[in-house]
Amino acid sequence: MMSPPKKDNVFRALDRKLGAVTEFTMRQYRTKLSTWVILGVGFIAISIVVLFYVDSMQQEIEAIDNDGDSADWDGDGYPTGQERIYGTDPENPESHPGTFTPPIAPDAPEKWINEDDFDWDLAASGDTTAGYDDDGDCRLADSTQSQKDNNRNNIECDIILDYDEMRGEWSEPNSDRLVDEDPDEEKYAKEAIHRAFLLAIGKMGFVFLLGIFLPLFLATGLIREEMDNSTIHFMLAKPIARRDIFLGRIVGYLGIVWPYIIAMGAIVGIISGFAGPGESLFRFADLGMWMAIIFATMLATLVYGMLFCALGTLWKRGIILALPFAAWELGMAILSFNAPTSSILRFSVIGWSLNIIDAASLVVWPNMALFISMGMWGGGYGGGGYGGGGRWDNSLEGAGALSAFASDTGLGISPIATIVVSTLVLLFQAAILWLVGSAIFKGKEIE
Amino acid sequence: MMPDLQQVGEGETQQWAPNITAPVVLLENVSKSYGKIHALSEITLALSGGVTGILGSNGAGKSTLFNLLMGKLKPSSGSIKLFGTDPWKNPAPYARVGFVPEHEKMHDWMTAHGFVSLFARLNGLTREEAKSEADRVLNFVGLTDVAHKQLGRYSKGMRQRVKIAHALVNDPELIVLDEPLQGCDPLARTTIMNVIRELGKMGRTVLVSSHILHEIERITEQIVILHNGRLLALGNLHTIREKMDNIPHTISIGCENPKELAKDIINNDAVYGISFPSGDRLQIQTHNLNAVHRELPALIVANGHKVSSIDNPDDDLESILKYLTGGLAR
Amino acid sequence: MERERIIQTQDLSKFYGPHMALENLNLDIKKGATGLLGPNGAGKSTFLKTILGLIQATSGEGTVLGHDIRTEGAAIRSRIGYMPEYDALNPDMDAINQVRYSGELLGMNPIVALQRAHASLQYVGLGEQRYREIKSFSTGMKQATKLACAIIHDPELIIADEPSNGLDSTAREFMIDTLINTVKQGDRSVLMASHLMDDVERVCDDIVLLHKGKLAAQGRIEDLKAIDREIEIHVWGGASKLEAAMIQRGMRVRREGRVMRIAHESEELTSEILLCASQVGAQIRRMHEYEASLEDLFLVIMENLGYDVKSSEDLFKHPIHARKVDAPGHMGGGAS
Amino acid sequence: MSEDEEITPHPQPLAQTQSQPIAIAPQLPIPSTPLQVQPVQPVQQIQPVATDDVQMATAETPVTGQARMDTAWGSSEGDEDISEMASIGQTDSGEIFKQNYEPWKGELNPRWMRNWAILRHHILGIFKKGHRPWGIPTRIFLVLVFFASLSDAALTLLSSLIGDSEFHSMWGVNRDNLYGHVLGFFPRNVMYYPIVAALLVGGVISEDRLHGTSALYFSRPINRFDYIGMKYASVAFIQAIIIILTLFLYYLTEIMVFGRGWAWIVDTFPIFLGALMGGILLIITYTSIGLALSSVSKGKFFPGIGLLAIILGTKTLAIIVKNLFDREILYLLSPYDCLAHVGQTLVRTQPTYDQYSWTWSLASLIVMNAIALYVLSSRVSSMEVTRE
Repeated sequence: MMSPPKKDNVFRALDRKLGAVTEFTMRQYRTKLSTWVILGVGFIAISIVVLFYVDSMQQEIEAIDNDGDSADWDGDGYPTGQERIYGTDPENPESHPGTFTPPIAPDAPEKWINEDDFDWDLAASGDTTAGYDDDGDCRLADSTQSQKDNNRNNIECDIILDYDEMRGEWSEPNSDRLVDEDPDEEKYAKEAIHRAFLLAIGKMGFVFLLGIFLPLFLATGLIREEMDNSTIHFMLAKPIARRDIFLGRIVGYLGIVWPYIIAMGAIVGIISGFAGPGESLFRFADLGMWMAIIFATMLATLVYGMLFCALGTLWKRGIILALPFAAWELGMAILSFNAPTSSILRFSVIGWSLNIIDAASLVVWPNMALFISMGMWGGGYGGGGYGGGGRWDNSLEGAGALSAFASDTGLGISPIATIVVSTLVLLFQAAILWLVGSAIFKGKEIE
Repeated sequence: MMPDLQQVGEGETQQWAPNITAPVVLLENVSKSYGKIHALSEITLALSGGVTGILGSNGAGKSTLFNLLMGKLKPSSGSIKLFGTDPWKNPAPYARVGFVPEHEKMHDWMTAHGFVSLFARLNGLTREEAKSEADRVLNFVGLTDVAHKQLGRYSKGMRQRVKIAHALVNDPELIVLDEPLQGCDPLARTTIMNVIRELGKMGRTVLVSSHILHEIERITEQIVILHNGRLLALGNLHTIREKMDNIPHTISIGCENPKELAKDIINNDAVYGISFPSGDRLQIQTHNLNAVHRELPALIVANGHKVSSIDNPDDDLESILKYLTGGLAR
Repeated sequence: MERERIIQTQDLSKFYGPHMALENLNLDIKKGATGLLGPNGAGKSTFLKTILGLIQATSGEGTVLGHDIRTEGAAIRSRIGYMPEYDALNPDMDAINQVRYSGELLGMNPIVALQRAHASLQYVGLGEQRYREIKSFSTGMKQATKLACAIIHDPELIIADEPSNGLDSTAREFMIDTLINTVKQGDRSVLMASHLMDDVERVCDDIVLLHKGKLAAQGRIEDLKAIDREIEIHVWGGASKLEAAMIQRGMRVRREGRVMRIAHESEELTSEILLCASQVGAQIRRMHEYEASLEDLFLVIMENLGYDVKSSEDLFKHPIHARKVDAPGHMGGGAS
Repeated sequence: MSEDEEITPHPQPLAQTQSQPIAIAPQLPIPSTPLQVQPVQPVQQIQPVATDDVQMATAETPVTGQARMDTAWGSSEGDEDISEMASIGQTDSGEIFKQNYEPWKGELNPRWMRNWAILRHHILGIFKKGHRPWGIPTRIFLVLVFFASLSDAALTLLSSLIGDSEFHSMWGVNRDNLYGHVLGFFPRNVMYYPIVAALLVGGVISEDRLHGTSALYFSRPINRFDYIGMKYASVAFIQAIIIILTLFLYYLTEIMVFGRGWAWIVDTFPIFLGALMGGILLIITYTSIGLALSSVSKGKFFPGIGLLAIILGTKTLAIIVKNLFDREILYLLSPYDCLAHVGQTLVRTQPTYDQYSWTWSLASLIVMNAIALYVLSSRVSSMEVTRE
């Protein structure tokens, strides 16, 4: 009574067995309450952090007059900066630009806060000069050439930046006095916090939290749960190789997890795009970053899914075996922040996925290291430091957080190549785990 | 528990075709042991066609035998062939096999139709073929009108029949049922027995296991008795009883004057022992049940004895098992 | 001799929202062994939970051993022993300590509980295996341990839920003998819920049959079995010829394969049957007066309620009402 | 199905019968007594008597057993010719078995004895066999953590031996060390106490549902709140041994070893009391959240992992937000931080949470405990006698 088997094309073959197992798994996980609880908890955790991010983006960061030239010492109504430009004596109340003919109106003090902002060419590389004395307190001051060229590169009023190849980071800028000494704190801080948030949520939130905990709770039970409540008997008594069952279950699990990750990534991406700083309504540049985050998380859930499913198949209490792995990956994640180039990272899954995100951050924000060192320097007030003595530590807000979360790719090759290599390695790991998993499942004797 | 890479079969149903000449189920001195426990030892069995009852007490090896057949366990030694192919190496023969597991747990969140069509697709059918096949088998077990309700709300008897339906997909030649009547109430039990007998009549090979003997007696007379993992007896239950000639058959006849009847019976050479357990009862020991029964009706009628009942007390499964297993459970 | 009542209920009913689990049940269970029968989901477990005082009945009254089920739940539960259907033992504990702990939970102090545990385990036949862990026990030994937990405090009433389910013949035999012994020698009452009619028939002398929460039948087993007389014979070789011969002689014969039932009009029916057999040369291996079993009684009562057994033909022709047999209530079936 | 070979067959009859090996050799004894075969039931005379109390099966609808007829005895038609078949095997044995039912006339103790039995069962399970089987890994870990939390007492002893005051100021009893003993984050509250709570709470209720032993409790005169109360008390008591007892030993060692006078004791005792209160709060919070999780789930591991996820998860989330946006409000969600904040005020050390007052932490602690206890009581009161 069996009709002669029709000519089989790929779709028909897939449609039959593998497709059946996948569809079954997706429907099963959709109807299970625990799936929604786990996805819900992930959503809540990430949205809390996003709320704080949006809240901090709306906050005003009060501008600080770093070089104090907006104050009016002599009380003649003219801020010191203006008096200096016009050569009048800031301490003497009588001498002020008002006495010139024609008299110059006094500026509002706010004009002289954040007046000498950074305007460095962020694409710079190697040792170059940058910086322009916007408020002219170095350029127009009538002081000798040597006073205007503290960093001895016989270019007046500039900043020397040099890139230390060995340590792979920018050394502290060596600036002439009064150049870029009063940066706009808000502009820098917002940008730095925005980038730090993106990296933090991308690395810790998505790749680590979602990337490890979703598979830990969802993938471990893929085969083991069927074995425990012995509904696996139905599936095993069918002409389907166990390798296909294993793959079908994994693809079904990914069918649930990947759309969730893409959706989460899209939502948070859009929110951060609109709420982010910068003149344009929507920061289109960050979308590249978000695609990398989603892609890295998808790969992480794939590899961990295979790993935890194999562990679950191996032993009844597979979750016990999974915990040390999760702890190891946590250690690797933290290590990748502090020492991105250490070779142990190559033995972890998280190392490679975080690489993808770091590489993307270098592509999307070209000169991250320079940006960070700029914030750390924070208009360090020209070496000598105004008012004598050492430099105040006035690194700008957000610079610390950004340097904590940003890190180099550690592979020493170009970012694009890093992404490609990392993806290949992750896929290779997934393939290996799949073979190991199906071999375990094949050898498993079921009571 | 080394991962076993021998399982090479792709499980594709296309290239594989059942070997008609080979018996449906063939086991050649199969044995299975977990560490020092011998679950099954030296089982040789060939079955094709008809309903066969697999009997044995708990732990006699019934489930192990089924798990070996269903490719869930690997035999420690010996070989198993379904339709001529070893299921452990190549799962393709399962396209011709239907299995009703003993466990009651099913996917309660699925509908009956969804459940059956899913596993039909695992047999290699496409989506449409699976749907039509599901309708057909659900109709066979009479669940058509509730097919689209959730399994969780089914009664135990109905779940049992969904399992039988899922095993009948794709018209399998071999149907294996592990304790199908476990925990069903009399109504569900009798209905399921009807369905099993129906399958036997349709010429399928049906393996039914149970440890409640009188249930098996009412389904089939072809039995396989397992005890302590060894094959004790095989074949028709009555002929087995006859074969046990070292235990005398007893025929017990209830009549007015047993002594008179005894006088007439005594000269039948097959009779070797006579006893009178009670005033109106005569018990005959014989080796050859046939010989005695052949003459008995004629003899009684000829001498005009008043006989109220005739019985062979130890010609049923319970006593066979008791004699074979020495009366101890294990 | 009028045996004193142990369980008595006046139109006891219990509703789970719209679903009616028990519908004004008027039960009168006497001392001694009683079988609690009913198809799957007939309300048996709801009834047991109500009389144990674990759930509150929606309406109606009831007393167990003189205690009111609504108020004195604790008193009831300390004077009865409950043997659950599923396994209710901690697999990692050994039998003697599990039984001792169950005694302590009743309020016995540890030393007394230990002595009683040894006595009960000896009684249920687990004398030697009592120091082994429960996970190494067979199903039969687990059921015996559960029975020991139930009888440790020598309760007047033992409620056994499917005691012989899933046991093989010898373990089942032993469990049934133990229950019979407890009722006869120990003079205790047993309320036994089971699907295996032969076990209920051997242990109990009267039954209560629940169906869709209603009382379908109650009383002594013998009284319920009114029978007209028939002879049942098992024929070997030449059955159809024998049947033809008997019909020729005007006997009413019902045949099913090798089994035939002949209506018992005249006294010499047996000799006539034997005469036909000798003429035809068929062997009659078994011939006895037909004696209805509890299972037949169960099926007949179900038939009267309109849920009779369906043969496979019925399943094909009209599945809907054929399946009335055991579909739950909300699917138009008999069971709740 | 792997029962060991040497399980003696059940039921073990009193008379030890020697089960012969299954031999094929045909013995032909003519048994003196008839074989132990059930006697054929004598044919009863059946009168179709219809008694009054039969409701349904009346006389005119007789029990004909038609249904049983339909299910044929065996599928073969009985017309087959009798041909040869094969079979093997034979042995026989007899068994005598005497059961006597011993009545018991003692009477049962009241409620407190039952509760005491549950408590005793759980606590003794840690120390010796025969009581609640906590499992080897749990017990080993408990012992390890007990000794690990004795470390500061040991170091105080050491500092008194080497007499170096700088070492003593680092380890000896002072405000920060007392606080650190109970609520220090690393290593105690990240590795020791939460995992101890997770292991203890892991199966205490969920295993009853898994093994069905809830039927043992609820078919006996034990009401649900005693059940919860005693389980709560036993888990809390075991944690108290590890946290409070070691705190007390630490304090005692300082007094004994340095010979502290009454004056010193009087002014350090309030700090000790503060630390004690902190410890009790910690135990109560971890136990209620843990038991609530245990009553909700069925598995042995998910409650434990759930508790760890809640404690450490909320803590990491709070740290991320603190570092990124410098906001501490999220600490209210993390049980550990609330406990730490309240502990700091109790022991009056320098508070590390300065963006909100400690009363907020106390309020959030109370809310957490209330929710957990509500979930616990509602779940347990709906627990079935048989496994649902």
